Amino acid sequence: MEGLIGGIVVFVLAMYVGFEIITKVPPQLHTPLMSGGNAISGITVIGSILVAGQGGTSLAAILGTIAVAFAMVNVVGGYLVTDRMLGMFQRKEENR
Amino acid sequence: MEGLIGGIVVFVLAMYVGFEIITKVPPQLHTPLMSGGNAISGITVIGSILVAGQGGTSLAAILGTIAVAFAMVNVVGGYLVTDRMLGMFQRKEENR
Amino acid sequence: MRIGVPKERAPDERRVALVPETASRLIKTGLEVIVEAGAGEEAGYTDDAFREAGAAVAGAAAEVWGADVIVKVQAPTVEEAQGARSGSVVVTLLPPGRSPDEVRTLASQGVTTFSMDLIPRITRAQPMDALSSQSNIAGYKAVLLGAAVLPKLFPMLMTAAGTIAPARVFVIGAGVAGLQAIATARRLGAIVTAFDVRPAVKEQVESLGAKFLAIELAEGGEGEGGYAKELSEEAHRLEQELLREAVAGADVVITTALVPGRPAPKLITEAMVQGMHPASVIVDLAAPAGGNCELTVPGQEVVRHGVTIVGEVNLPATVATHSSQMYARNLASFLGTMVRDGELAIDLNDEILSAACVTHGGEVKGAAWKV
Amino acid sequence: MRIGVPKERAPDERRVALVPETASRLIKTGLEVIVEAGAGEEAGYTDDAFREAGAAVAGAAAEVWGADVIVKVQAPTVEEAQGARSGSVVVTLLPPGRSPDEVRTLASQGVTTFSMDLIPRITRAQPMDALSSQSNIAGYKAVLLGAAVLPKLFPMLMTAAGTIAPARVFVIGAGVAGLQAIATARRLGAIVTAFDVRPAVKEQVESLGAKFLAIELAEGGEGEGGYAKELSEEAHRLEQELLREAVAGADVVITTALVPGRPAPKLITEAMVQGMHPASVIVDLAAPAGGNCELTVPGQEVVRHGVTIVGEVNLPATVATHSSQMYARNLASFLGTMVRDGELAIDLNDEILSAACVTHGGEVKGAAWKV
Amino acid sequence: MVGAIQLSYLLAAVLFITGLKRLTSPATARGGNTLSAIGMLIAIVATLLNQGILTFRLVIIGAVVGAAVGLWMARTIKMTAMPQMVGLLNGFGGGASLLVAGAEWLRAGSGSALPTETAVTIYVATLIGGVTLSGSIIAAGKLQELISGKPLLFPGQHYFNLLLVIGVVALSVALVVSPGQVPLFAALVGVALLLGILLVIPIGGADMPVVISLLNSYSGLAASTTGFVIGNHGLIITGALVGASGLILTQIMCRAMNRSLGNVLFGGFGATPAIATGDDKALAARGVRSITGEDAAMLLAYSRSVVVVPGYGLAVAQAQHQVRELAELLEKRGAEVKYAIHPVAGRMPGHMNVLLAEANVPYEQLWEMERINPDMERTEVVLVIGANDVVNPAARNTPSSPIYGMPIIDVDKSQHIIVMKRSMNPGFAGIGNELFYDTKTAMLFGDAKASLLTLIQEVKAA
Amino acid sequence: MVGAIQLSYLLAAVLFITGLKRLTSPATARGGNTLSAIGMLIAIVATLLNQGILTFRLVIIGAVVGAAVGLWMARTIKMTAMPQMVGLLNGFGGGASLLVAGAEWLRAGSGSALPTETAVTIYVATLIGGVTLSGSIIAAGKLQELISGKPLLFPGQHYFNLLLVIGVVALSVALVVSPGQVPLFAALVGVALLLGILLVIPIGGADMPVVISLLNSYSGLAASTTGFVIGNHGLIITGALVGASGLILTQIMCRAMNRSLGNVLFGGFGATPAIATGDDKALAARGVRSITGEDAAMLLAYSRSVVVVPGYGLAVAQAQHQVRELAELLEKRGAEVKYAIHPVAGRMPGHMNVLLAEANVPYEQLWEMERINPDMERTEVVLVIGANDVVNPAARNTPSSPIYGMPIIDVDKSQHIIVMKRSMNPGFAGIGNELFYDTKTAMLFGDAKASLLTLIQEVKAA
Ligand SMILES: NC(=O)c1ccc[n+]([C@@H]2O[C@H](COP(=O)([O-])OP(=O)(O)OC[C@H]3O[C@@H](n4cnc5c(N)ncnc54)[C@H](OP(=O)(O)O)[C@@H]3O)[C@@H](O)[C@H]2O)c1
Ligand SMILES: NC(=O)c1ccc[n+]([C@@H]2O[C@H](COP(=O)([O-])OP(=O)(O)OC[C@H]3O[C@@H](n4cnc5c(N)ncnc54)[C@H](OP(=O)(O)O)[C@@H]3O)[C@@H](O)[C@H]2O)c1
Ligand SMILES: NC(=O)c1ccc[n+]([C@@H]2O[C@H](COP(=O)([O-])OP(=O)(O)OC[C@H]3O[C@@H](n4cnc5c(N)ncnc54)[C@H](O)[C@@H]3O)[C@@H](O)[C@H]2O)c1
Ligand SMILES: NC(=O)c1ccc[n+]([C@@H]2O[C@H](COP(=O)([O-])OP(=O)(O)OC[C@H]3O[C@@H](n4cnc5c(N)ncnc54)[C@H](O)[C@@H]3O)[C@@H](O)[C@H]2O)c1
Repeated sequence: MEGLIGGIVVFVLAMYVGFEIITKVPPQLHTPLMSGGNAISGITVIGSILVAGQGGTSLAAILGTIAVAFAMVNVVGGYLVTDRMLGMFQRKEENR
Repeated sequence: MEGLIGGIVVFVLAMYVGFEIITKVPPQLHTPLMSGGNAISGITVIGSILVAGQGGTSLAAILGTIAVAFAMVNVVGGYLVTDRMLGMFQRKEENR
Repeated sequence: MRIGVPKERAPDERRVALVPETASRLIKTGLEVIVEAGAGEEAGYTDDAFREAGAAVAGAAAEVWGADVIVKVQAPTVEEAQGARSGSVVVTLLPPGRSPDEVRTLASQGVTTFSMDLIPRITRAQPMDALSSQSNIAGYKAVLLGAAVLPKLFPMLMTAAGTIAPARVFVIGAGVAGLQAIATARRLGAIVTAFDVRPAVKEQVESLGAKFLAIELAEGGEGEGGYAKELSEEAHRLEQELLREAVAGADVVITTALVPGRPAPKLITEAMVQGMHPASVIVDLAAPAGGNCELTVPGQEVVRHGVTIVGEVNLPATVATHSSQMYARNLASFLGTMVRDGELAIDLNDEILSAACVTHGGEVKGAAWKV
Repeated sequence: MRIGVPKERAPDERRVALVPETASRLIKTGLEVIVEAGAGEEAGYTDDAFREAGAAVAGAAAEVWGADVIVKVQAPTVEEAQGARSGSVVVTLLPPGRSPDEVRTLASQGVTTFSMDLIPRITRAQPMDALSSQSNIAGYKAVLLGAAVLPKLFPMLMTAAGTIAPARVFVIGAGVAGLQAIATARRLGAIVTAFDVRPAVKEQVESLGAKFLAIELAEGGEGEGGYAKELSEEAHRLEQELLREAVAGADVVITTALVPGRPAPKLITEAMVQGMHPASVIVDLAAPAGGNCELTVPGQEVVRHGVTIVGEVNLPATVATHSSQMYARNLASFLGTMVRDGELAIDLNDEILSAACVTHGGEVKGAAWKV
Repeated sequence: MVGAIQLSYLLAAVLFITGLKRLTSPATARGGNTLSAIGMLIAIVATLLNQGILTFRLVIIGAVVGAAVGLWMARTIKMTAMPQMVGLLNGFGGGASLLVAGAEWLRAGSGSALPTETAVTIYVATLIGGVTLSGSIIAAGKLQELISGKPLLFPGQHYFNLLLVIGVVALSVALVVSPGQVPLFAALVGVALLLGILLVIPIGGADMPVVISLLNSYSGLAASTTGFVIGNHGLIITGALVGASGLILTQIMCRAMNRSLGNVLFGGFGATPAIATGDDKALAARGVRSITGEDAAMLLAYSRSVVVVPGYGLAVAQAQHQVRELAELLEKRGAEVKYAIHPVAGRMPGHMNVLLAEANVPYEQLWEMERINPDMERTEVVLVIGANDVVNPAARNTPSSPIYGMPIIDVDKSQHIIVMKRSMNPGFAGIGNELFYDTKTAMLFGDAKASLLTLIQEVKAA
Repeated sequence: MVGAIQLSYLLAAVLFITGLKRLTSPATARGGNTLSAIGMLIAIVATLLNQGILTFRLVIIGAVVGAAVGLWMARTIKMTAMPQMVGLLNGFGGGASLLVAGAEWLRAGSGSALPTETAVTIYVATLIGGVTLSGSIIAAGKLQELISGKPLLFPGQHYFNLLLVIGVVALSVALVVSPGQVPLFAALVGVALLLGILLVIPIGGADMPVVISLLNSYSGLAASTTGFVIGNHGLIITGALVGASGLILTQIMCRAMNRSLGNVLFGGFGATPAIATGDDKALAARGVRSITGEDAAMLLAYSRSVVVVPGYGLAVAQAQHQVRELAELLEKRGAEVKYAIHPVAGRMPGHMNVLLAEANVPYEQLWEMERINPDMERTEVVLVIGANDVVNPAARNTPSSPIYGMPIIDVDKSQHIIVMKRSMNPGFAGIGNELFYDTKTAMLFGDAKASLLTLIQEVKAA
């Protein structure tokens, strides 16, 4: 219970921070920002690792392994794609 | 140790929130805002209560009681003074 | 097909019907242009400039009149008309009903005449609308004349030698000329008020930063059968009253009120003039149609009761370079409607041509001249 | 103490030295004012207005000349001067060195004469600076005249009948008159360029939204002993070249270049005029001092090589209502320096009075008239 | 050690926060993304140091396979296919959450060994993960046009969705009451997946980016829930962060499309056309797209060529000074700004000249219609301010129109058109204007002066 | 129960956050304060429900006494004495933190029963609490002028302070190594109190508000530390909140006084006079006060009568359109704006008229010098834009001055003066201007157009 409460406190505070940091975004950055956020949401990789790290050959371990793979696709793909998008944008900016 | 870490996490997040929420303040509100913040910092009243609540006649208990008194001065005085200041301000606004 | 540009012979007419730039455009479309020597001189266009544009310059007027289409600013005189070739086309400014003898002569000569004053005000005809282009210039110049005659400054100035109050300009009639007058007076720093019978122009006047003078109807004057007529009398009285006050408060009054094809309404009475400050000015742009002020003498600048009344009848001619340029553009656009592949092809069913036609096939066609 | 305001008798002088509003101010300070009948008429100030302000109106000029202080716009004629009372004071516009006979007469009559043209340009004297107030008006009016004469529009207009290019105005000399000319031409929408020998005015010209024409010195032309003179010749050539180009490109040239107490520099040569477009205009505000253009005929409007050259010598008089008002204010401030408690108290040690004094105690004091 | 790991998570979270913040401005965006990636690396390394990890074998297998696939996808994808790529990646994230929840459930004796609150969190994670997975795949499919981009609706769909939600709750309750039933759990997963599909399928293809953003926010929440499941603060913070910021981003994107977030949250949009403000319900029928000042400003702030077309409305609003100021502002940001002056704009010849001269717009910036028309195609944004007839394509296309034959400014050839006027009322000629219904056109309703003031402010803030 | 209490703290924290946020805007400030008070009530009630509380007797005694004193102080204090009141209250808060730390230390067998980390937190709390207590009292005393408002400095003060800090560290270490020594702890308290005094005493009275704000931030941190001591999340969050927001507020106030936060943090300021930007070091000597655009905007945004005095610099900057826009903006906010036109402002007669007419400033707003001078005393803010000679009091006061005798606009009679120019260079007459050194004057350096653009933006945002 204590852990849950602590979790909730942290959750609420983090939500606050999340709400406050995003204010104005030029439309050109909507997609990159979405993509960047998506990459961060690949944080489930942590959970996946912990599960897969239990080892064994149980269904749980297999699921964990797939979870790690899925999450890594999200993380690696997410960051790289975001970077590619932003790279394009930067060149455009530099052209000015 | 676990508790300390949890505390630090909470502390950092709360600092973030504190930094983000205050952005632009008209000079007229500098003092009221300071005063309002000061009232909130009277939150030590919680600590004081917990200490004084231990009872007894030890030096600690006496200190705790004084602490409660001090903190209450801060809280009650702080909120009322802030309100008085803002009340004046509001009248000025209404005069427009 | 050849276009002839005779020199204008009317007194004080400094404009020319085509300018080198427009001539060159027409020539590029395959037409020929012949210009009478010295035709553009007074407007600042030399014969050389016309030659450079590709036009021929003729010493004799007759040569020019031999062209297929003669373009003019002022209506040809009877004498000129008699020299016109049968079957030729004359395009000129010609206010409805004006110059009846000349029109009759043109008709009997078998000349097809179009009046640029009769271009219908449809969207497509905007580039041909000479009335607008010339009124526009007149509105501008009226303010300059007023400012030159007025012994006061237009703008407000706060100086070590005291503060000069801004001039008050009152514009009656907010058509094309009136609006440009408003804009010009505002540019010079005057406080401008305007009046027009059409309430729709209120917004237009305000869009130029001037005040619109609206008639406030007496309270409770609405409804009640048979009352309307009396109300309109009351409204008329109010209007007069309003004008009297506005005129009395103005340093410069610029009148542009016209009702197409009719004499200009007399809006400023002698009494109103008497009510003005000494040394005020009235510029009456309606002078060619008789003037909006009772005391206007068309073509003259007179002083009455200390007020200078400018009755100039041909203001666009005093800005000849630009008024010619714009008129020439209007003409060129108009010619476009009657030329196909470099040849004359007049289709009198065309909305614009039929409206602008004054004489054709030996007959007078223009309704305003038929009576 | 009594102040006399005679009617101006010089031809085309429409101004009056005091206006009712200023008269009333002076009267409130305990002075008396006597005005010759009809003195303010042409400037738009009636005798009745003067009477209302508390001034006396005299039918005969002699009565006015009997006052203690006579205020005038133009210097008194010899005849008038002979009628002046010994010991009286005359305050008038009187450019340095001008009207020597009249000045001598005034001196011999024992009249103390002050010239409003000689007010020193110190801060305290700004409210008396008639030169500034009248130049200011001249600058404004010069543009209006130019615009009225030019057969073009000043502002750019994009219309259905084509685009009218904005007029190009070139102002030479950016003193008080020049700056106001720049401002007025800009108001009307012209593209304005200005030139002056004083580089300090560049910023002032730009502060009015106009372009300043700067002389670009040839590269490497700095330093090297003995080279300076050649450089200055080079600079002069460059200046001439620059002016030629700028003048040739202008539709209206307004010249205001003056060097105090000297004839106006001849800046625009006949060759430059020949280089201008036909139908361009030059307004020469330096005409009273001989003109900045070789072809200027002071007091006349002439056409040379197709260019209209306006040599008007008294532009402020054409804006008589306001120029009188400002001049009167200048005068009133000036009188303030010589009046104590309603009595004349001339202290010729005063910086301003001593500078402005032309005759006193039977002698000519003004340096410019002594030679 | 534990403390260090926890602090590493905190550090990662701080990096995510900073990274996200930087992602909102073009100048810092790329660096922000890198920061955030470093944060992720720290979080992963910290996790690997966790003593709870018994074997690295499976982890490495999964990680290598996943990383390789991610790398390949990111490398090979075409720029134009980015949005669907992001959608797909998001689906993977959701899938991972779903799998973790499932694995945890299985490990805890099919849920039997779990306290109620943890069990509930697992079911919530399962639901969100499942919806995110299937929803994202559908969204990506729609964008890739593998699935019809048109909104697919069937009668009673909303009720059916409601039924599914009830089903989820019922299954969860059943699982709490009697744990250990794998089929029930499988059913739960199935319903969640179905719900994801049904929530997205009725939405039009053009709205997919918003959907993906919302699903992204969901997947953040899923991660957070996972954090609760395995008691990991790092996950909770980061998940909440993505959840909240994703929600805000969704809202911003909605506003850019003139939608309420409610509209999005309840799904089933795309059925109502993308439309306007206020009372102009009638417009809706013809599908005018209205835009907020903020979004119009964003569009302007980042474009390199802008043409302003002033009309009579600019004069009525007396907004000449504001338009000059906006133009100057855009120029300062590097854009090229021209004014296209139609010969009969306004109500008198030269009306626009008078107006713009008053505001001191340099003459060189005024372009005649004939001169500017050839440039139109290369123009990024045209700002039509209170002009109507002079940009009405009917003059070209509709012989019956009273303005047929009048040359117009060809704003419809440009890439984006923003039209500022107060309503859908016609101009002088009294006729409708098809330009306003062009898909490239966005209407910025309101008095031109007020709208321009907003634009100025927003462009400054951009 | 424990969960509920924790959640109550969270709720209180959320209320504090919302309250603080609302306190930054005039319209919502009062409501924000109320919200925050409600939060405090919730936190207190939740604490009273804590099972760790054995007796309410002492709590009630302390609470009643404290509340009564607080009430009495808040009721009786004069509006003018508010800042010192806030300082004093802040001191009480710091005192409470100090006392709690002391009590905890005593209860834990004079620190013997404490794990190292907790002990350290207690010493930190003691230090911060002590500094806050004594520092606040000194600050309040300075404001009340019980203590000289002048900065009191003695040679080597900074080194002595450094010594004290080292002393604190040494005492803490000693206490950690051999706990239970009351004299050492008492010494720690003493040094902390001394440090508080010495940190504040060298600072000028005018800077006290900044000091109080900083001490307020410190007291927040003290509360947070107390939270760590007693292991209470509510205290940690709230304390951190106040600590962070107080720091930001301090920074904002510093900027308003043109100080760097570093300057404040290192104490010992007030020795350098409050001065200017950039390279104009020489100005410092004569104490010109410069102001940022943001603060000038704030001043303007909330005043009800503004007079603009344009001069030649406005023309040079070609900022006529911007000044009109600013004026319109202020009028829209309810201020009355007039332009005071000096007869010889600029470089030609009527220069200002030409300029302002171009920007369409209505003639009615232009006031002649003679007409506006009598109003000057009632004017809240005068905005002098690129004018110099025409507002130079030397024309009235200095017979030797070349401009002596010229009537001027009496801006020095108004309540606040903002002067916009690029430097301290003289104007046309080439003479200095004492107006700029007036205590009521704030210089806004920079090109007038740029400065006005900033003002416009900031006033809009205010
Ligand atoms: N130039 C001339 O010489 C002349 C003379 C006479 C007639 N005309 C005719 O006038 C027309 C000119 O075309 P145009 O495009 O300039 O004007 P327009 O077609 O009349 O359109 C003006 C538009 O501005 C909008 N508007 C009005 N006030 C506004 C405000 N305060 N804020 C924002 N928008 C506002 C109106 O829409 P909302 O009501 O929805 O806001 C209106 O649709 C042409 O048809 C031309 O033929 C020209
Ligand atoms: N009105 C007339 O007819 C006339 C004619 C001739 C002379 N004068 C004289 O001119 C003076 C007029 O007084 P004033 O107060 O208007 O002007 P001023 O005394 O000349 O002062 C102008 C001030 O504006 C500042 N400035 C210049 N450019 C600026 C820019 N871009 N942005 C911001 N500030 C700028 C300058 O300070 P920084 O350099 O520090 O920026 C300067 O101190 C009087 O002395 C008057 O006697 C008047
Ligand atoms: N194709 C087009 O769309 C087009 C082209 C040009 C002009 N117009 C419009 O046509 C209208 C008339 O223009 P115009 O300048 O040729 O008009 P005009 O010269 O015939 O008349 C000038 C003005 O005087 C006004 N007036 C008449 N009697 C009056 C009275 N008793 N008191 C006060 N005012 C009186 C009229 O209302 C008109 O506004 C304008 O509104 C103009 O915008 C339209
Ligand atoms: N008290 C005061 O402070 C005060 C009052 C009024 C005027 N002034 C200043 O005095 C100066 C002169 O004013 P003014 O209008 O009486 O001057 P002005 O009439 O004597 O001369 C007009 C201008 O012509 C210029 N000029 C002379 N020779 C020239 C040449 N060869 N080429 C080009 N330009 C030439 C001069 O530089 C001057 O700017 C102005 O700068 C004005 O600001 C100061």
